[in-house]
Amino acid sequence: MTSEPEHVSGSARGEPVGFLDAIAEGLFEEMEDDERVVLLGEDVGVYGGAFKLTAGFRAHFGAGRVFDTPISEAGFTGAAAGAAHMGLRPVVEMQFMDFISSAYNVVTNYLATSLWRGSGPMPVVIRGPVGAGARSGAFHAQSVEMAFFHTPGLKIVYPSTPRDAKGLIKAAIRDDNPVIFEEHKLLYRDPKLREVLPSEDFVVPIGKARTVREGRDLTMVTYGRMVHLAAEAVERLEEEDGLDVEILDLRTLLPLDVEAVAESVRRTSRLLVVHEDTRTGGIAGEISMRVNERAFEWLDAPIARVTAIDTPIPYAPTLEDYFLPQVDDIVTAARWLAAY
Amino acid sequence: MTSEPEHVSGSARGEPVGFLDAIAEGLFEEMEDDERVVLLGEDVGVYGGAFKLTAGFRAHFGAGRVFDTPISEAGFTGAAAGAAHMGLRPVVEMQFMDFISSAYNVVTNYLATSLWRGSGPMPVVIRGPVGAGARSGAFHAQSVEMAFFHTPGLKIVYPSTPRDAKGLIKAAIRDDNPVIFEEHKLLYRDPKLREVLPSEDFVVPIGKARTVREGRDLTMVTYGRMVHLAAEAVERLEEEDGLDVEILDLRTLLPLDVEAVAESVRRTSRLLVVHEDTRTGGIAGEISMRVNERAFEWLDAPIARVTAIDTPIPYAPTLEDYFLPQVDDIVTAARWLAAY
Amino acid sequence: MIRVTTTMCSSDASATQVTPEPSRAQLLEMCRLMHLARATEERLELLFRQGHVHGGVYRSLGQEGAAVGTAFALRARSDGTGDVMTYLIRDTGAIFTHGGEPIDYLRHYLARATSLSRGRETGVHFTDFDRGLVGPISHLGTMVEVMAGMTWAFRLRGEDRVGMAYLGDGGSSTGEFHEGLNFAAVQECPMVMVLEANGYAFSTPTRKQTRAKRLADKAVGYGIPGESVDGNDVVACYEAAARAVARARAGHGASLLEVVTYRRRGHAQHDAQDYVPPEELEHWASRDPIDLFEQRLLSEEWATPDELEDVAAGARTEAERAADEALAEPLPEGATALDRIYTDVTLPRPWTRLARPDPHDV
Amino acid sequence: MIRVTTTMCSSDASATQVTPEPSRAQLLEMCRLMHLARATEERLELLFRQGHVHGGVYRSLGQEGAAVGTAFALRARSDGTGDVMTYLIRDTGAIFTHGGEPIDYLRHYLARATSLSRGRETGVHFTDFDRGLVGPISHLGTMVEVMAGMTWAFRLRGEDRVGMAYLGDGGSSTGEFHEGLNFAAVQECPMVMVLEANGYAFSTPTRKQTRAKRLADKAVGYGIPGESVDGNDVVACYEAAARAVARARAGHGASLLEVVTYRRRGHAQHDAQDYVPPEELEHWASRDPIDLFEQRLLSEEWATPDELEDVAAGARTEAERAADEALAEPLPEGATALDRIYTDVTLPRPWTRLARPDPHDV
Ligand SMILES: Cc1ncc(C[n+]2csc(CCOP(=O)(O)OP(=O)(O)O)c2C)c(N)n1
Ligand SMILES: Cc1ncc(C[n+]2csc(CCOP(=O)(O)OP(=O)(O)O)c2C)c(N)n1
Ligand SMILES: [Mg+2]
Ligand SMILES: [Mg+2]
Repeated sequence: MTSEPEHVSGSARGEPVGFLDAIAEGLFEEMEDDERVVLLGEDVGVYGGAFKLTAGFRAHFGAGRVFDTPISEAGFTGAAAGAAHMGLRPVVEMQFMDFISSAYNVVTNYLATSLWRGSGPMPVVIRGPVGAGARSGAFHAQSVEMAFFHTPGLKIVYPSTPRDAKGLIKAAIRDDNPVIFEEHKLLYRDPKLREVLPSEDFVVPIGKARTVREGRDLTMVTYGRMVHLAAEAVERLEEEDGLDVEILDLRTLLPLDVEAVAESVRRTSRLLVVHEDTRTGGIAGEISMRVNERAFEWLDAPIARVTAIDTPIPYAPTLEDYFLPQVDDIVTAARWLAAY
Repeated sequence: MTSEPEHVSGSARGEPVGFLDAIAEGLFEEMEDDERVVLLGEDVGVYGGAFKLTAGFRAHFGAGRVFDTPISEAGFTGAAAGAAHMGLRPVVEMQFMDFISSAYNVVTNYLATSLWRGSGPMPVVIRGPVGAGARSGAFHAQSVEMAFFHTPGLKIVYPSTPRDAKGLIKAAIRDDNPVIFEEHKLLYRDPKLREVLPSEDFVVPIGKARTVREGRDLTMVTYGRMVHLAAEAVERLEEEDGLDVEILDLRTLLPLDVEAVAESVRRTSRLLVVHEDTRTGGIAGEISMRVNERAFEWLDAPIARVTAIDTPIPYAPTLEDYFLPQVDDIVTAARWLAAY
Repeated sequence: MIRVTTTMCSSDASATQVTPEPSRAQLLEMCRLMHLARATEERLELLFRQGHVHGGVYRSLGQEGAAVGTAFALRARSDGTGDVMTYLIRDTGAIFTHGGEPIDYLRHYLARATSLSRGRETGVHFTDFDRGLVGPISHLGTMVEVMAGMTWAFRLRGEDRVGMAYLGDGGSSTGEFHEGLNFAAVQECPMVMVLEANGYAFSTPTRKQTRAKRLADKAVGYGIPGESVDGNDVVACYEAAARAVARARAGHGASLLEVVTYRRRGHAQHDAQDYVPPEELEHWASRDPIDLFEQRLLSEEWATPDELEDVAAGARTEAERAADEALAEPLPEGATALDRIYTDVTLPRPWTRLARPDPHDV
Repeated sequence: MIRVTTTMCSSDASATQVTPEPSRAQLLEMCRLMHLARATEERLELLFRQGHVHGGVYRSLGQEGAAVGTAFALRARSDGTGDVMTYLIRDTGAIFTHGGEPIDYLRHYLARATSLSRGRETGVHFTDFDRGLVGPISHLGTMVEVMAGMTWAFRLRGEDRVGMAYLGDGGSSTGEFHEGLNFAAVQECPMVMVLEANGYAFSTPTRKQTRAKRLADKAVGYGIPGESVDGNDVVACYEAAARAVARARAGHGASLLEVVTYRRRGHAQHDAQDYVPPEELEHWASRDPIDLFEQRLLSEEWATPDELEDVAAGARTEAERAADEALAEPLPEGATALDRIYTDVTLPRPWTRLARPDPHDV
């Protein structure tokens, strides 16, 4: 057992940490605290994962608790479920979350239903990189939330800051339900996100949205990388239009923190949902339905959304930029809503 | 080559046909007309499919065009895609649509993206029984639409009457895009649904909703088996409350016929969505969003929904009845909306 | 006693230990378990015909020897420390052998509130971790992965427990079988993969399922030992399984065991089996595993006709009693459908069923 | 010339015909194709370092013999009537052998509007049905199913066309490999499954991927012929592939061919390969397939040093020109992202990008 890897001790040293390191810290701490936590996936061991998030973990925790699997997303996710039955708390890495599609059956039909079927709790976390913008094409950049949002029994977490990422990965590992944990790869090493985190143990509760910024004129609900684009848009809206926009970061997508959204809408009367994921069947739909159910009377304008277009994710920079929601789109949508 | 099986010639004889026979007729006619149409799946050949829908097809069309596959949903769906590349037009049967989860990767990442990737059209139909109510539990009764609704490139069809089922399966087979075709097993042999169909060739266009009943007070949007429950509820609402309710049967879920819904809501100002599928992430969300975008000003009440509860599908009759939306639920919801 | 044994690719022959011969008591117990499986299924079939069972009913007629013999090689405990097993619809005998009881089996089919899934799940989809019984989902192949993971946990913690997973000829065509067994092989998990070659998957004969001559051939590609055994010979099944279990327990990893048997009924109750040549059915009826075993028990003078009569009668009585008891129990309350989706999140009642219906509240 | 040949389970030995020896012209063409693959990849790597390629770049250094030799056994046509092939990131040589051109390869990596996917897809994910080239998706294993279906269509229509699918040691652990190959085996599809045993899947060595000693062992479980060949011997690869292709074309179904080779670079550009023992790299560098082949061409006096020099130089020039040409071409217009999602449904522009933004309109 070697000493701990450099990148998991930033917070202990009081240094600001980035998004990837924050997740590594959370994972490392939970593995230190609870030997039932094990880590498996393609190349997570010797190599330390495609993004080096778990570099040094194998040397520290041993080959039993951190190990490289064959290329079998269903196989190792199902194995994680079996290990959970026997008392372990596996963390599964998808090298890219796009490959979870190969494990769709076991995730939705086995893991998600375990408690319901009487086969007990299912403390498995499935984590990995998601998201577009890195010119990685249709199969290394997907958002996977809507493939699973319709599956009762699952939780889906999608943080946007190092603090939330660390607090939520720790909460996810301690959770007795299967959790899908999405990490936007463009946030991993974004220097602007670095922040000093508490040096003591903390978790961020699953199921609670975060108010990024309070505002009176309009509610913007978003998550993941789009939180940062929304913040940029809101700055412009403030400067150029004098608008006071509230931003909510959902952080957890399932279960959805509806009350936080409804409460905000009851104050601002206008709602814009922004998501990186494609449009039709995106989470804006469920949010719209829930706000209708709970805050219809407060709405002074239609609920609007800014999303990716309804296509696979293209590779060429020109196409990918066209595909993705941009700050300009958010500004335009907010102006339209505010003027409604 | 034997003569045609009894159950595919009802319409030719001018007899009323049921839901299952209507689909069989459509499939049979397309196979007669176009020898590129082939049929594969578990037990579809010698046995004629778990529900006997394709009984006699193998004897008639030969073992080359109708054949039994190993238990490999991904394998034979991927093979269908390959056959489509080479000019065939495969129809894939899922013995129960629940098993399409095992083919989730190939459907969403391969079939759905083929045209977009430059690998050409993908004339594959994936059809099979869906739906709860037959006491068949969590894995033989699922609705699969929302697993695929978020995937650009796919079409999703879900008929509720023999006429639509026949016209739509024929349209699906002629379509150059991959189509998921859901058949509610409780409709298969429901004698109340039997109807006389045109004896000549006809199709029902994919992508168009059908007005089941016109009305002024409220729009009810639904599909599949729920169309019949909605109709029952609407009769009661008319008799007991004097309400005049419009019912729209979506028939195609993707692409969604938004304009039909919006147009109706602009007349009735009230919208209730009814679906058998579970609640969170159900299609009511996207409908709500679209109606917000297009007809917000016309809404006099919040959009409401009646759906299954957010759980897997339970086996015990008491539980399954609790799980499913019932006529009473629809009546209650409509009354609440009308009184709003 | 015919035994088809083709051990292939056994990379650690040393591990193939000599298995102790079963005792007379054990032989009689196997006989009882086979009768119990058959009698319970017959009772179930009756309940089905009387309209008490709502879902599908599956029979293992002719496969009781394979199920009981293989499971008999496991260590059954009721305190959660024994070997573990995951089974399918035709493993009634294995379930009972590993400690499951007819009453739980019948309650489950009958969707009783008292059943292990509280009426939620169909057929044999029930779990009893204390006894090491892990219920499947319907999707074939998934449980191979799950069992690989369960036994991987044993290996990690240095426990000397073993896991057995059952799957059919049809199920072995699934990708999840491949991924699960490969995981177990590479990770040297203490797992025994039993493949039940019973001639058909629903209506599909095995030659349309695989081109391999024997399912045991599938072991080669995973680099694990594979063996094929006469599945209608309960003792041969026991012995072969005991070898595989011993190998697993000794730390030599996973193996594959093919039991060659035959499904003498249709896939489920509604299947008239008209795709099956009658001679085939007759042939296999003449090789009934209970008959064969009883003949041997008698000819080897391990049991008297009276003893065997008692065993069979005892099994019938137990099945009878269990059926009566289960039948008298209630179905679950509808609203219990809402609980245990998450360990920590409560589902609301549907808004249309509230005393004062209001969608705001859900 | 080392040849590791372990034909197993060949159920139709009769089909193993004598393959004609390649002619001198064919040998020189193989040599040219190997050089062309290497030169084009080197040029690609340079473009990557210069910042022109946005996605990942993969090298097949050391595997050119396996790719070219196997593909050389196919019937290449450019009118859509030839054999078909689906390949992966390390099959540059196979692509070129089957009629693909460096310009199309580079355009694709460069995301040019002129590329076969019009800039939509990454790396080698391009399709050219006229040439029988079918581009993969990233998910490993899926293409095995697709190729099974393509070749199944040939069989159904009685065409004498053959399909070849490439996959790595890692890819053969996927369930889709299993389901696809099993389909091809049972349906006797005219398909050749080439498994590229190159030592690693990303950082994972093959022993952590499978416990089988040879990937060719995997054929047994599918009841098809399996052969293992020295992948750094282009002629041996050609001959083994030609046998499998002949078998397929003669109607004897699918086979599996393992080419034993080595990935001499990291998985992609960013991979420093620090998990690889340096001796291993040295050993395989000394077995470079181009070097080995050229030595043989010279020693057997099939070519002169000058001829070989010309071949190599010609390949470099072609790669050079293709790179210059592709580089000068434009990226696609952003709004073209909206087309060809469906054959018959048009996508609207995002409402926020309309001249008068309005969500009603979309
Ligand atoms: C992935 C999957 N596809 C389809 C089915 C439907 N199905 C249930 S049992 C069965 C046949 C199983 O055959 P086999 O594995 O040989 O088991 P046996 O019934 O013979 O015991 C099929 C096709 C399923 N359960 N899972
Ligand atoms: C289903 C799936 N899981 C994970 C990946 C990510 N991935 C891409 S290449 C690769 C390694 C492939 O190894 P191998 O099949 O041996 O091919 P090689 O790179 O050695 O040619 C992995 C894990 C993938 N493409 N598909
Ligand atoms: Mg079987
Ligand atoms: Mg490899």
